[in-house]
Amino acid sequence: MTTITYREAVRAALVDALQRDDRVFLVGEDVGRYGGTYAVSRGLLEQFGPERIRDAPLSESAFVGAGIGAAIGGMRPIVEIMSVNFSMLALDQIVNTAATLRHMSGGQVSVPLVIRMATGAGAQLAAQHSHSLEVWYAHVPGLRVVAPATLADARGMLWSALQDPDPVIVFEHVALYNDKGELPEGAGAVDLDRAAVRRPGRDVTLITYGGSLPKVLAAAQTLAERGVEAEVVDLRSLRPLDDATITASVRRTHRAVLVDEGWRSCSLAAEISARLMEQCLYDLEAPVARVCSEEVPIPYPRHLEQAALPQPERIVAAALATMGGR
Amino acid sequence: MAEFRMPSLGADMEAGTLVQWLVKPGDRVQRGQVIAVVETQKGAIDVESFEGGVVEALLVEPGTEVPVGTTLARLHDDGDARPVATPVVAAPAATSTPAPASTATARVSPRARKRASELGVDVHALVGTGPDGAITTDDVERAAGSKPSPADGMRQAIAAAMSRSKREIPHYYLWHAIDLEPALQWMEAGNERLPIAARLLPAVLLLRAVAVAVKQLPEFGSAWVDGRAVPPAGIHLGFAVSLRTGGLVNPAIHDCERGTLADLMERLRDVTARARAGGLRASEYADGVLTVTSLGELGTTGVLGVIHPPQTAIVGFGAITPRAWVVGDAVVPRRVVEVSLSADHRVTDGVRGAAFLRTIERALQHPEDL
Amino acid sequence: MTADTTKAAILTLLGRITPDSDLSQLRGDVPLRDELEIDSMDFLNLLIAVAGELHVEIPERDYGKVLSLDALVAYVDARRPRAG
Amino acid sequence: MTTLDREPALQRLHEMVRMRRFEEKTAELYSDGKIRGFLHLYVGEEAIAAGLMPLLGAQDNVVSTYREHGHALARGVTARAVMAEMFGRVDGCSRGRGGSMHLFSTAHRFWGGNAIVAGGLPLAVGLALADAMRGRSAVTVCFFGDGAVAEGEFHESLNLAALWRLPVLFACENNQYAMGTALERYAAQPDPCRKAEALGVPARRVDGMDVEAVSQASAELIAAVREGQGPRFVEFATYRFRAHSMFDAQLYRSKDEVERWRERDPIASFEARLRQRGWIDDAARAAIDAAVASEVDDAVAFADASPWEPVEQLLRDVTTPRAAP
Repeated sequence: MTTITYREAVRAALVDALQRDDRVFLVGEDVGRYGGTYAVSRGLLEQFGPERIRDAPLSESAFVGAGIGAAIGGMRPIVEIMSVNFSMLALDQIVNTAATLRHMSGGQVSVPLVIRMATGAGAQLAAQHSHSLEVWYAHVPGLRVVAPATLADARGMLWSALQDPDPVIVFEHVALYNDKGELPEGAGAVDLDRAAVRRPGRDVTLITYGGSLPKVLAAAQTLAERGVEAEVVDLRSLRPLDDATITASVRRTHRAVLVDEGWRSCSLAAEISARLMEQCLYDLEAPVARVCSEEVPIPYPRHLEQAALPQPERIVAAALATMGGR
Repeated sequence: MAEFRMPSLGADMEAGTLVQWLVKPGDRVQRGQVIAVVETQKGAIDVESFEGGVVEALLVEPGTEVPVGTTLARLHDDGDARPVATPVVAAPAATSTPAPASTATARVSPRARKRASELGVDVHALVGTGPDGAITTDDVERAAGSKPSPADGMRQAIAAAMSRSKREIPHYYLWHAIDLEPALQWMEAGNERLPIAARLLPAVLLLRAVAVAVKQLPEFGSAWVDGRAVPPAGIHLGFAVSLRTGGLVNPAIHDCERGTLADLMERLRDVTARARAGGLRASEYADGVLTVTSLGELGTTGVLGVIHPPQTAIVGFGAITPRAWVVGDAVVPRRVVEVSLSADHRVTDGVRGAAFLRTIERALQHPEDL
Repeated sequence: MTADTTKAAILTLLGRITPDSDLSQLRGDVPLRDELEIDSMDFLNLLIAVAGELHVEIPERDYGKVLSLDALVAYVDARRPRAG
Repeated sequence: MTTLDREPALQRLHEMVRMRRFEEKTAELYSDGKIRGFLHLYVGEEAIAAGLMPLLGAQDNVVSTYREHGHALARGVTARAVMAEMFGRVDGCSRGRGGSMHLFSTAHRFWGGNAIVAGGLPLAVGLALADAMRGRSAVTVCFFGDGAVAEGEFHESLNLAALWRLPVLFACENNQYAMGTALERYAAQPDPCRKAEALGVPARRVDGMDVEAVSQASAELIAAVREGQGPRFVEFATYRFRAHSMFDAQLYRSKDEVERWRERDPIASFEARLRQRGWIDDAARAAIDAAVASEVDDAVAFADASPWEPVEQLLRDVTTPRAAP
């Protein structure tokens, strides 16, 4: 076992991919000389050279589009968009080209491209730098979207994403980069399809993803002390959603609380709630509860930002509410 | 013969208004020549003929609006215009959403509503314990429990408790035959003097005897919680009541060592009647410290019980039957009962168990003191 | 008051004790306890009801003479106070 | 200006007549309702595709726009495949799913039209990047209209190509209008070449109505790009004789302006030049028309007979099927 941070796990994944496949190269703003905004790619320029670690001009549409072009040209590019907040400038290339090319061309061409983006709030960066827009991409057929929340996933998802012949978007929550933990020596590629039960329980299912997982596990601990056994499900894949694991859990506990840092309206939580209604209606003892960000541009001051974001206390309250009088 | 039709001039254009004819019948028309002007939302558009020929007839007057495809004029010679069928694109089948089941006014969880229909329970008669007073499956199953038909929920509950008991509790077993003749004769003599409604049953004597034994050896009333024995708060004995519809409940009768035998008899009758009518409160199930089970006249000679967690002992009474019994140096007929003890070896040992049964026996030898 | 009315009365009382059993099939010559799976508490409650409504109090020593339905009916019918 | 030899010249004429008739047929079919959606015709601009496309090799890449029929035909996609695509039939070059604005043919490295103005420029940069990183001597030609010059992606793409010295030929078909807005009404700086130079990409203007001028300039530019001298920008001054698309009342331009440009019709002017050289007479010209007419009619018959894609296959190709895990 090695003690490692989430950031170092992502870097290890990058080094591993660059060493194993010479078609792989990294392009993005400040990924080279600067070492990456979140220091993920520090040292890679020295190790792999400017051909494969490419600093890009501030032209999200162009370098994401170039990534798409290089992918259909036979490369395996990893495009780093500094954060989801800037991805809106490249949305047209991602949605109208990357996601669409295969179907629209009658199946002639695939786009084996990986796009990594930081996401989420919590660092007082205010509204324009604190978005959580995973659901925008999870809405689009032709894209695969994953959210590594654990060290093992941070280390293991990149290689699997690179093997995928279709575009994969990897969301790395900013609050996770400093997480530290143990990773087995041989830790390698992990599957991208399955959700994971991070904590078994019988009374209520708490479903979440990415940066919210630590808060949900904390809430589950508090609930346990009050005699409520909560099961925690980490989605891992936001598109496609692993309905099987989600519904199996809710069929056991008959109660569900969905925790999503996105805004409530048209959120991922809304989609999962609809699927639970469609597939588990007759197993439900209480309405599916949602704990999402308040519908407000994320404010700068810390106390307001924390008030806007999902917190363990709100998760515990929502879970208890589904238990009713018990 | 060629037809000049109102052209489709845009993805969302359904009709157009003929504004002006640029030709008249008899005129020769070249392919690609503009022969009419059509008004659309976007303004007037020159429309060319894709066929050459001589204008035979103008069928639509300027100023009239016609749907796309309407024949506006006919041309002749210069080859036939091939009528081309426009493809009909199948309209996507409207997905019908199932009509929502009529929802009664009662706030009932979907799972509870389904369970209620399976068990034939009328949800309106129930008080909900779910969120905002909604009726839950537990509520339905508890109510169903009182129904004559055996409730699945109860069976599962019994199964869970019994298997956990066998899994976790190291049972040891002792049994002992007790001569009840003196006690029964004392009781029957008493009953003679009492109105029938106040008559005692042997069960009352047995129950009080067990209470006496628990008072003297309280460890047999202890509960096993979080790895250690917790002494009993009171001598509340669980009394196994079999339900005619199958299944078993063992409500607790409080403070069995207190009050007269007549009081105890009344409490016993009340608990048995309410158990069978499904009217027992949840709390009445919860706080028995030791369970007494008796199969009555229809039972077998003896019964070895399974301890009900978190209790740590159970006493079983077989059927009271006449036996040959040695008294002094004579063998005489006596009404005898086999009493058994199953107990948790983590808390008590066989020696103490034997003392417990002997205490019950001694108590029954002096019914007047019960 | 004939034996039939006594029997009918006793059957109604029995119906209250074992509401869910089908008394029309009841064989008269077999001990009630076996036929209806009633325990000593039910049997005592039956006798209390008989005493209350048919005014015949059966002492414990006579329990043996009223084990079956026919025996019970005959015993009670013989001792019921006759009107007038 | 060097001229073409007789054989290639006649081929270019045939190619331009082929595009012209094909486009006019699609206009007719659109009025009949056989072709739906949007339709942007190449009538008037044929000289660019006819002059440039034959200079490309099989390993070169072509990225186009929604005014792409001429490009696709000149690049080698069959008239049948293009027509069937516009009929929305399964034998179309994109299985009928793309339609007029989304013709694809990986066999010809024709990476599609694009309905997003300038949407193809970053894609072209990427294709060139892959070729450069793999050391392949391929050239990527990226076609776009003058309207695209106003998009952010134009500036980002040219800068990126110049920064990384990538083998891209940015071919701007300047037909004077961005849909209904004349160049001088949307561009403070109306000369796209000056913008390209400012972004580090050498640029030149060429008469887009003269197939020989297009041919010569393209040969020089493609050679420079292929030798690794970095990207080039070429503005082909041209004009579309028909409306922007089928639903355009052309309120933005006068009829006599159209007539002035028609006098420089790329087909008529080139044909006259060949007649002076004695390379073509009425019979040869009629032969071209006949050959083209039969090719176009055959394409329509083929398209009309081609089946619709079954609805059951709606979800096919959204993602790439993988070997079972």
